[in-house]
Amino acid sequence: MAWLTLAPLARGWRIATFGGLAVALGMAIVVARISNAASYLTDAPETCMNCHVMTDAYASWQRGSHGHVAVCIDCHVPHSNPVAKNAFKAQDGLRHSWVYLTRQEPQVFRLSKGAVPVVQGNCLRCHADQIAMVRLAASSERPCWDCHSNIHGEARSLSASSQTLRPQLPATGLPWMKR
Amino acid sequence: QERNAEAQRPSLVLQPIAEWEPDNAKWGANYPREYESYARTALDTTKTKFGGAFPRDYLDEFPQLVVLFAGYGFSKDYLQARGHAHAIEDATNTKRIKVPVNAGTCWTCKSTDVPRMMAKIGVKEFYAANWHDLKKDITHPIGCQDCHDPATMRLRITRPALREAFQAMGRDIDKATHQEMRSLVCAQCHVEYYFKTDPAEGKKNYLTFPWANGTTVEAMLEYYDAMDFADWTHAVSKTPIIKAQHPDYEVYSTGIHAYRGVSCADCHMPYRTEGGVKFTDHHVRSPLLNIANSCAVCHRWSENDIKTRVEAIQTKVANARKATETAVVQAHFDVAAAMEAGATDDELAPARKLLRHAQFRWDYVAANNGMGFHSPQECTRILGEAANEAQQVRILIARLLATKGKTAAPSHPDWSTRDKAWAAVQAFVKGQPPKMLP
Amino acid sequence: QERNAEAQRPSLVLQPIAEWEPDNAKWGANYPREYESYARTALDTTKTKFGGAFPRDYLDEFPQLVVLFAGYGFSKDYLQARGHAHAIEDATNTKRIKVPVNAGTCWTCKSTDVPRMMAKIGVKEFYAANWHDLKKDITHPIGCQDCHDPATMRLRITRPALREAFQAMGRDIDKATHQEMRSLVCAQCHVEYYFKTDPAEGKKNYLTFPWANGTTVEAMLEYYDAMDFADWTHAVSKTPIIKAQHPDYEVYSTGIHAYRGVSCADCHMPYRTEGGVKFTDHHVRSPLLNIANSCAVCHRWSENDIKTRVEAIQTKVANARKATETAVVQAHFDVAAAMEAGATDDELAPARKLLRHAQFRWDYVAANNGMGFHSPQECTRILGEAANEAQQVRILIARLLATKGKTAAPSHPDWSTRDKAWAAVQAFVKGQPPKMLP
Ligand code: HEC
Ligand code: HEC
Ligand code: HEC
Ligand code: HEC
Ligand code: HEC
Ligand code: HEC
Ligand code: HEC
Ligand code: HEC
Ligand code: HEC
Ligand code: HEC
Ligand code: HEC
Ligand code: HEC
Ligand code: HEC
Ligand code: HEC
Ligand SMILES: [Ca+2]
Ligand SMILES: [Ca+2]
Repeated sequence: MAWLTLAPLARGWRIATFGGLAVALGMAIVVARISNAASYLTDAPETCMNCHVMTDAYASWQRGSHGHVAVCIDCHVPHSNPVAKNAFKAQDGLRHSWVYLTRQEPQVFRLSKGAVPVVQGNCLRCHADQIAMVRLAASSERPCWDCHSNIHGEARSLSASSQTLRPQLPATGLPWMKR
Repeated sequence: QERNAEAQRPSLVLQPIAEWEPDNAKWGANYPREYESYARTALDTTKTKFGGAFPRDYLDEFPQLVVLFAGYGFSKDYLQARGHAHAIEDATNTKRIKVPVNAGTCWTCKSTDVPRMMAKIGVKEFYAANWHDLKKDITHPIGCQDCHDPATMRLRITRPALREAFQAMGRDIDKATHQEMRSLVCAQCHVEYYFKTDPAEGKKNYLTFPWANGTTVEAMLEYYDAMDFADWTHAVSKTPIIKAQHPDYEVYSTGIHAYRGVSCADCHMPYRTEGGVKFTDHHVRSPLLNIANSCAVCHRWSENDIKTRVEAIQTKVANARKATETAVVQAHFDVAAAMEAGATDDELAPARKLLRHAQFRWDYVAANNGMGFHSPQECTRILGEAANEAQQVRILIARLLATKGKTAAPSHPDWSTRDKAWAAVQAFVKGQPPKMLP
Repeated sequence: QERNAEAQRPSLVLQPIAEWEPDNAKWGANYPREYESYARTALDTTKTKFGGAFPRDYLDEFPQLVVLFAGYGFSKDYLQARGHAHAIEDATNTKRIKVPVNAGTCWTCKSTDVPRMMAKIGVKEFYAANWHDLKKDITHPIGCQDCHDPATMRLRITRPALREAFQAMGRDIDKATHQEMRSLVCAQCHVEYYFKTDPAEGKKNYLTFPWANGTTVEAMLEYYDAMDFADWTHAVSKTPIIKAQHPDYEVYSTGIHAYRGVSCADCHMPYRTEGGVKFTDHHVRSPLLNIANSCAVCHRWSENDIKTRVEAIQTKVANARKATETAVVQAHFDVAAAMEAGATDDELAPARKLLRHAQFRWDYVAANNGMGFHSPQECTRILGEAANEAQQVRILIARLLATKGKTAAPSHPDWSTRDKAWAAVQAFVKGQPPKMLP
């Protein structure tokens, strides 16, 4: 049990360590509160909307071809088994929270390297029957969305000028110019 | 969570902005993000392979321009454009401005004071005024007032020339969609123009876009030919030349991005996100300096792949441009050689007509920004036609020289550096052309 | 994953297919969807603005080709290609095949019997054989065997010329990715080629792709010039000419689709779904006849918008092509005029060299399929350069004529229809050229 009380360490180190842990725990609670942590245990797309930076992805998904047939985690989390699923969720979720809370989010979002095979695997999971004949499953060099680029609509990301999402105001002219 | 609130922009207007307010800083009090990014257009040390915001000296880099513009201001002083914040400064300093009298029209595209002054003294009067007299009233460089309605912040057209050009094409600019406006505000300035002087209509130096027949190079040539317009007579070949100025909107309109509804602002003023707020980046500049926000939003390739492709497109245009410039320069000298051999204006008329067209075609591409990227195939096509025409000039001249008993190829003066080209051209300007025939 | 797909495939095989099996129907027993769609390549009544599968007679439509190919088979008979199922029939019927002896090499790209025969008699021997002798063994038009390994159905290269061309470029075709193979199977045939005869290497009519320096038009010209290669001597201008044949793969390689990794099969053999099963449409044809499956999966524009844009691109290329053809035809006649005036081969050498280049550049674009769509800017660029060179030929000739005391422009024979062009050209072939100078 010595390792639990950190007895072998000097007293100062022990205080610092437990203090640090306490702070970390406190922060975790705060983070969990701010970020609606409980919702991450569910599969609802609204979960992802806890972060406004996911809004474009949400909107484009809704308008894309799968808005009515698949939710975010159907594609973005592995479904091979529950362990892999939740491990991936935790790992990815933690990284995103970190990026988000430290305001380091990039201007343009892209699938991370690790995410590509996960998503591709999910396309296959649902569509294996339809593509049994063609040599697509084997093609790791080419993701499905090379062609089926409308999964999220055409222009995406945080900085997309998604005109569809903006009110279309009429243009105006100057009175003295109209004569 | 709290940042969700940030994203839902409330009406942030602190102080209402007066109509015609020229001072960008006053607008900036209400819209700090837009203002701060706008202020960065003062940066002038960025370089890309063919562009960027620094005062590249075109005449040093391309001595052939000195010959091509022989007898015109552009052979004296021609720099690459910088950011909007420099507009007044650069227009004031260029040697192209004539002293003591220069058209007031030149101010039109340089300052937020222009709409105010036009409203005050009248449009015709503004154009007809002397540049130097207007100077004291023109103090704020291109800014908010040029593109925005201060009351609603909507985009609006503040320059009459664009509105009139639409009318001439039978189109109503007030019917433009929001997405079109995101290009049309630029089309107030980034377009080919000329100054119309017609006492019958009471017009002096009246800013006009030659679009009545359309905005393609062919439509403009037809327009200018019909009115026999020339900006100047070429010092070497005595050909009546039309200067093309930055037909950015016109060239863009023929490209794939315009076809797909992508606007100037989509690339040159992409959205940017800071904290939870998404706003329009008003640091108008080369998109190659900001590929992530600009191109990569639509093109999910690596930034490096995007840059490589753009440069490959531009390099092809740059090479075609060089080949065309050589042909057009040689055509000017060839025509001069025929004059040396005693050819008459009548005999030279067909050659000069072709040469006028070749030069305008070339300039339509050369004066347009982005080294052809806005419409790669169109720019390459036009340069090909210009070279073809220039070489036809030279065939005509070779035959003409033959009838004058001159069988050797004319020997052209050296134009390999700016200084040499300048010296060569000045000899023509002074009426003492060098001997080119044996 | 690889094994998953593999695992399913063999279960579909009803009857094993023999190595070198040339009969498409035999393969079809196992793969009925692919076979049935393949069989539709026999359809030859589809038309698009510039292409489609019907025997358009190029010489009727473009009489200038009769002059451009003067003294060569292509001025006798040149039709637009049809579907793969017609390959043997069309090659047999063309008047370009010489009787009684013609290179066996001509069969290389027409039949599934070719790999079998090459395996049987040897590659060199196949090329060196007489076409007419091979005929009885060549009976099955282009099909499964040309692109597939019968055991695994994987794509494979069955034509040695492509493999050797990769070697000459220092590349290993066996390292090609799956996606690259989806274009490389086409590159076995849809490429520029020549017949190499070199007794030292024991080669006669050996099919070779001129790629050692690269696949651009410049790299090929360098290659051919270094070996002083010519397919024939032009009947009018006596210029040594290189014929370009369908450099589809080479032109495509310079375009945006190749840059983004889109393959020939993606557009010409798009996936199709029937009864919930996805398969590759083997009705290889113009994608404009099947925009929905071909372009529209990647480009979510309306089919009409897609078609309009393609035609706009093609129209620009077609116009540039026409202008270039006029210049090259005139250059041929001008050179002939100089010969009439007594110019020597030495005097004409520089002009002929330029003309040879102009014609190859033009043909590289003209012989490539798709009217420039595969790489719009590149095709337009090359045509521009070709026209520029052709006009330079004419400048040289005008000066040369002048030294011979001929000051008027030569008057060219009429080539406005196929028959007139043919008559004009035949006069040169027979050594009785018309008088072009006063
Ligand atoms: C805590 C805020 C937050 C929440 C909640 C959130 N995201 Fe994200 N997401 C981010 C940030 C920040 C990034 C950018 C990370 C980066 O670029 O490294 C991101 C990036 C992504 C990416 C692209 C990068 C990658 O890892 O492949 C995907 C896919 C994604 N999120 C999906 C989701 C899904 C699905 C959900 C809901 C289950 C979700 N996100 C919920 C903040 C969040
Ligand atoms: C049918 C599968 C599918 C569903 C459902 C789905 N996505 Fe995606 N997602 C993808 C694919 C495929 C990509 C990669 C797109 C690309 O690279 O072009 C992607 C990319 C992303 C990215 C990276 C940014 C981008 O545009 O490439 C984010 C963020 C993201 N998805 C979030 C979400 C969220 C949030 C949801 C639910 C609201 C969701 N996705 C639903 C398949 C899906
Ligand atoms: C949760 C299961 C699921 C996942 C994961 C999934 N799909 Fe689907 N997909 C569906 C269903 C259900 C349909 C509707 C099928 C129908 O209507 O027959 C569909 C339809 C489609 C269609 C036809 C509609 C269209 O958009 O043209 C395509 C293509 C497609 N999916 C591609 C993909 C790709 C690519 C991925 C991975 C990025 C993917 N799917 C992931 C379930 C899924
Ligand atoms: C090279 C382009 C390309 C790639 C890569 C590709 N597809 Fe497709 N896909 C197509 C085309 C073309 C169709 C046919 C559409 C039609 O028939 O209307 C299609 C059809 C489909 C359909 C049936 C849609 C329907 O309307 O029934 C599904 C499902 C599908 N693809 C899923 C996938 C999956 C999963 C992958 C990746 C493993 C993938 N595709 C990769 C081009 C592609
Ligand atoms: C699809 C993106 C795109 C669109 C749309 C677009 N441009 Fe550009 N523009 C570029 C690129 C890329 C360059 C080349 C920049 C370079 O070479 O550094 C450029 C260059 C320029 C330049 C020169 C900048 C420099 O630094 O050299 C100007 C001025 C310009 N564009 C104005 C416009 C105007 C006005 C419009 C609309 C009528 C427009 N552009 C539309 C992408 C675009
Ligand atoms: C009122 C006239 C006017 C308007 C409106 C205008 N411009 Fe400009 N623009 C100019 C002038 C003048 C310059 C050159 C300034 C200088 O060099 O001093 C310039 C320079 C530029 C440059 C080069 C700057 C650099 O950093 O390389 C770009 C890019 C540009 N403009 C794009 C645009 C776009 C995009 C729009 C519309 C959103 C636009 N402009 C609207 C007049 C205008
Ligand atoms: C229709 C609008 C318009 C008018 C009128 C106009 N300009 Fe400009 N000017 C521009 C734009 C747009 C640019 C930046 C793009 C470029 O340089 O290609 C520019 C750039 C410049 C520059 C900086 C780059 C250079 O060329 O050295 C100078 C100086 C300049 N203008 C002077 C003048 C003068 C002098 C006149 C009058 C003869 C004039 N302008 C009339 C729109 C205009
Ligand atoms: C060259 C033209 C131009 C100039 C100059 C200009 N703007 Fe803008 N501005 C735009 C365009 C284009 C948009 C995008 C409008 C849209 O799509 O609704 C925009 C949008 C805005 C918006 C709306 C919010 C946003 O960020 O999208 C504000 C606020 C704004 N500008 C303020 C300013 C201020 C303040 C200035 C002066 C410092 C200024 N603008 C100068 C063209 C311009
Ligand atoms: C708002 C969307 C959008 C933006 C922003 C955008 N593009 Fe495009 N781009 C398109 C579309 C749409 C096409 C047409 C092809 C297609 O449908 O995919 C295209 C086509 C292209 C092509 C192929 C055309 C050719 O001539 O080869 C290139 C290259 C390209 N874009 C580069 C750029 C660059 C560089 C930028 C940034 C300076 C940029 N694009 C910004 C939407 C965009
Ligand atoms: C991006 C799509 C695309 C790709 C990739 C592509 N092509 Fe094409 N191809 C076209 C289009 C569009 C046409 C014009 C058809 C027309 O005019 O009817 C065409 C025309 C052709 C034609 C003439 C067909 C006819 O009916 O006139 C041939 C042969 C051809 N292509 C072969 C190839 C080969 C070989 C490759 C690869 C090396 C290739 N293509 C790659 C789209 C493509
Ligand atoms: C073994 C040689 C060979 C191979 C391999 C080959 N082709 Fe062809 N192709 C030909 C020949 C020969 C013709 C002309 C047949 C005729 O006109 O009789 C042709 C004609 C065509 C046409 C015109 C047909 C039409 O309907 O307009 C297209 C398109 C085409 N090929 C595309 C391709 C594509 C794409 C590939 C690869 C997937 C390919 N070809 C592979 C030799 C080949
Ligand atoms: C390297 C492969 C290759 C070789 C070798 C080849 N062809 Fe072809 N041939 C093709 C392709 C590909 C097409 C279809 C594309 C086209 O016509 O542009 C074609 C089309 C044809 C056509 C139909 C269209 C037309 O041109 O009238 C004929 C006839 C023909 N070839 C005859 C021949 C003859 C005769 C030879 C020998 C001198 C030959 N081919 C050698 C690849 C080849
Ligand atoms: C001109 C070249 C060519 C010819 C001829 C050809 N194929 Fe294919 N075939 C392809 C290509 C390319 C693919 C796609 C392969 C891939 O992506 O793995 C393919 C795929 C296939 C597949 C895999 C399943 C599918 O539909 O994608 C089968 C089975 C097949 N072909 C059968 C045949 C049969 C049977 C014939 C003769 C009737 C034939 N092929 C002729 C080029 C060809
Ligand atoms: C597998 C995907 C795919 C297919 C299939 C495809 N394209 Fe493209 N296309 C692209 C990409 C990627 C670009 C480059 C621009 C971009 O990234 O959006 C492009 C660019 C273009 C452009 C703009 C380039 C230019 O030269 O103006 C046109 C036009 C175009 N495609 C037409 C077509 C047509 C027509 C077809 C069908 C015959 C087709 N495409 C098939 C992916 C594809
Ligand atoms: Ca002008
Ligand atoms: Ca050849």
